[in-house]
Amino acid sequence: MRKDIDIFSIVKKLQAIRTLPVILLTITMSLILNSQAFAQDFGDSVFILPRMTVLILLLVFSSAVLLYTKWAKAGKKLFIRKIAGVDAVEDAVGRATEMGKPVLFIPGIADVEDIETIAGIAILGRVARVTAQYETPLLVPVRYPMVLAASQEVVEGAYAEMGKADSYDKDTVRYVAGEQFAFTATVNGMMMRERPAANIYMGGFFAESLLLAETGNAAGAIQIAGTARPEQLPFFVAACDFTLMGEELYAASSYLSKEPLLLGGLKGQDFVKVLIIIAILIGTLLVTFDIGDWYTNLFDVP
Amino acid sequence: MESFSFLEHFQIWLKAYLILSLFSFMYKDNKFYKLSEHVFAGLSAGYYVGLIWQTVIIQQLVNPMFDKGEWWLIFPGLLGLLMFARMIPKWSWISRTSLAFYMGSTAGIYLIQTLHGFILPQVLSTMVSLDPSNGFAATLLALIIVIGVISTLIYFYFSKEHTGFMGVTARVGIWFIMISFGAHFGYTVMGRISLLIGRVQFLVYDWGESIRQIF
Amino acid sequence: MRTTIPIIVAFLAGTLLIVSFFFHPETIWIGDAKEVILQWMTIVGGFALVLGVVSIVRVNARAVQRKSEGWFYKLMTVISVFAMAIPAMMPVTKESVGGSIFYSIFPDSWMGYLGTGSNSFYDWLFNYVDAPMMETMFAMLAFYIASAAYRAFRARNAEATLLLFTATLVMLWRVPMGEAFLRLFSDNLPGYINTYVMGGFNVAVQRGIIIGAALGAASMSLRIILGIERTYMGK
Amino acid sequence: MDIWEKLNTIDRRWIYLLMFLSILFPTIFVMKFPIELTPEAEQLYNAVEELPDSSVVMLTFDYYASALAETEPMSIAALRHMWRKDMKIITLSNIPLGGPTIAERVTREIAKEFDKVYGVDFVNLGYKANYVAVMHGLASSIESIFPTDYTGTPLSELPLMEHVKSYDDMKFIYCVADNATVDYWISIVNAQYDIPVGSGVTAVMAPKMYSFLEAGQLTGLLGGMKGAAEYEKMVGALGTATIGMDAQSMAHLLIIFLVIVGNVGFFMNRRKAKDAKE
Repeated sequence: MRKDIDIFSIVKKLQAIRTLPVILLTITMSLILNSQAFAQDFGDSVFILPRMTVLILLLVFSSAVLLYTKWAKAGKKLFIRKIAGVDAVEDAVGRATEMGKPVLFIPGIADVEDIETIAGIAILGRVARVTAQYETPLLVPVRYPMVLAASQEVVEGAYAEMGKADSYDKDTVRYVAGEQFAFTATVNGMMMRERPAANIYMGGFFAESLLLAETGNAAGAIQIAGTARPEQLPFFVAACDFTLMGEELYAASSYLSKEPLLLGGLKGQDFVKVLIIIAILIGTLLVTFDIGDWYTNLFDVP
Repeated sequence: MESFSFLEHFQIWLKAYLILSLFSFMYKDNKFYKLSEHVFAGLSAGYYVGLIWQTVIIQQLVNPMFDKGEWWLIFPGLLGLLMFARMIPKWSWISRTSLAFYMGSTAGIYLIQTLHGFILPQVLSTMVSLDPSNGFAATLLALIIVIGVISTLIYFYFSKEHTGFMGVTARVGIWFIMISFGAHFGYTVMGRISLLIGRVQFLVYDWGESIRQIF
Repeated sequence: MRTTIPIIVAFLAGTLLIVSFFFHPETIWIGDAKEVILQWMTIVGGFALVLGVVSIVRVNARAVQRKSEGWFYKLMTVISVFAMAIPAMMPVTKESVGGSIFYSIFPDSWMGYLGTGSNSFYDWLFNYVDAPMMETMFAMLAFYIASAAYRAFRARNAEATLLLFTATLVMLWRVPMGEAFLRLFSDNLPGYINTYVMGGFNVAVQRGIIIGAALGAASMSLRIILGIERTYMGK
Repeated sequence: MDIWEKLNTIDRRWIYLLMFLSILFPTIFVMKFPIELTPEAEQLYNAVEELPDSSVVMLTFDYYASALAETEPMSIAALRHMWRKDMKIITLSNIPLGGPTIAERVTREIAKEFDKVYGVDFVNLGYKANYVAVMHGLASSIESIFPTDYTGTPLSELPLMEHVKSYDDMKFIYCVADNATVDYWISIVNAQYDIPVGSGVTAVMAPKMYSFLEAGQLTGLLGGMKGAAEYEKMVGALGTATIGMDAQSMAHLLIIFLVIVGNVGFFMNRRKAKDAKE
């Protein structure tokens, strides 16, 4: 189990120096209060009032996630159903180990500006732990330098954590070309020459999804994909053995880690999903009886 | 068609060679593909270097700092330089600060964008009138949308096993998903083929013309 | 220290961006914070590129040094990186950074060919070598989509049959010849496909996935801001 | 091994060859099938048609060279349509590779047809990294994001830019894209700055766009080469999209044929396996 450092524990530590938060708060408040506009006319000219709905949604969402995380920390058992594709990830790595062949992992071809990439990198962390344990070779071609930096941190960390820091190869994660199809061409070549036994695609993918997946299929690898982009999902579904669809990609890293802290986020998400379904049903009813303008206006945020 | 200059002939033949060498991969991995692939990788990495150098480092950092006196850009500049600490194993943890800045900002942008730009408008537009007096067609469409959205959302509900009522709804969800994926696949076929048409049009019209002029 | 500072940085950057969304940029500085942070991100990201180049050059140069299999191709990669990058980074005019020194050594006639403008060497390489390869790789999808359809579209079970049936219907509808064929059954069929399949089923599922994925992304973002998810720091 | 088993395990290279031939053939022997219009393409056409003459619009070239076959005909048809109505066009690209160069080439080519002058009737802003920042920035001031145009001329020297300072001075954003930037034009620019956005996208992106279309976040949509061919038909100037539709038909038929053959083979094999069991 890792040491628990998150923003709350940091704040707790800071409370030892009680003055600091007070100072920070005072500075912020005085900056806001001193700004002319604020003094002249509080309200719509400073704060964008119609965006209140987003604030409410943000607060509801954050509290749901935080509450579940708190419960998880307190040791409450949280049930999460099986997600087929995620279980397959571990199996695929196992098979590669048996065959003595490498595992290919692509954390998407988007930059870290895309949250899908971060989800992919988080999953890479879990996969790297398994490959480190069995000393299975791991290939991680990436398309953006920022993704390179983050992926290297993750893989290096995973190897260190498994006590295999010595067998970590610095070029496990490598930058391959900047352009989408140059990247694809290189990875396709890699699949045909190094013949990985398992190809795992997790993150943001675009048109190259099928180019990669078909080549991987022709090379005879087990393939597991995950992306939140609805436009690429059909191709992964057609050409891969397992596909994590949309939200499942984000769920996968929490699910794989089995850490209660991360599962809390997943539960919070589910809670808000139920609220959304209820909101849709109420809205539909109100609109059907033509009395829903006040309600739909809440959702129409500039 | 007017006759091509030497440079134009060269460019057309170069293009044609590149097209054929990449296509040859579909038959089998081979030397021509390998060469094109490696050149391609190098060029595109170099392309980004040139691009970032001119549009980011020069235009957004160096010029504003020295010409306009925007000295505070020194901070992102330093944050960027911290990235290089990665190259020294002992100090590589320092670069995490820059990474964290990047990740934290991304997360901040996304949190708002997903809630404001995706969830609210999509939820809003799902609240459609089911009033039968709108006509059969409109009501049917509205029903498809409401049932489809809700069953898809339930398919992605992780906190319960898919049994009983949940199971039925999730199954409806997966049917909806399959129909949508089929539609999507079918629709996309067109796009992919048009790209190939573009290539074939080049080979037949441009390269063909060049061959005709030379021989 | 090694994790505390990054977590605080991520928290501050993320929260500032969220808070700034709720304020008018014209009237209060905090509303403007978004643009500043975005500019900073661009600059930090720009520096990271060096890491990428170092990685690609190191991986390939090592293979060349060892004369391992295929070293010639790896050498071509390294040469291509520099052939594209170096002329592009040179000063374009005497006024640009380092330009006055550069053009006192090299002839002024080089100006047009350096940098990234149209007519530059960089631009030519892009237009006649890089771009055709991009287009070709992309075009290969036509072949792959055909073979994927051949393998995957088998009526194995109810779900697969639905997939296959809709795909075929939509493929027919999207081309003139097929549309004429569909009209043999009913004149309204193409319209129905557009309205109910594309505008109904498709929209509903896309929307469901968009909402679900947005929730996932939001929860991921929240975890990053709060320092709960920090795999990217190697933890 | 009988024919059905062979069919099931056919080498994929035969499929590649058939595909190539099915496109080569109609490219050499042009046929021409009629093209029907879809309502979402008409919506886009009408949205542009209904704008007052000589209004300022933004046309984005958010696509890589790799998607030219689908997107370039859209840009060309859009330019022809807009200039026929004497509109002022501002182009930009959120794509580093290709976008700005393509914009430069295409606009200048079409400008010749209509005798339009650079700087007065159209301006190419070029590319600037980080599209999210660009999209937000254009709302307050174009000049802050693009101090100069693509070729390096300061905006203050271009007559058109004198009275075009931000989104407020534009009537419509016509976004031609082959990637996710269009999502941001919708979820940021349309959502926060309230300017109508219409788009022409590659076929692969079109289905997702329908949900934005339904939600009213998007005004009109062109999907892939067919969409481009439709726009060409409405504008009344035939281009490569229209010619390509024949090859498109052949290739679709081939794929449908393959799917049928594949399924017949699948069922024959399954029946045989059942017979063998009994």
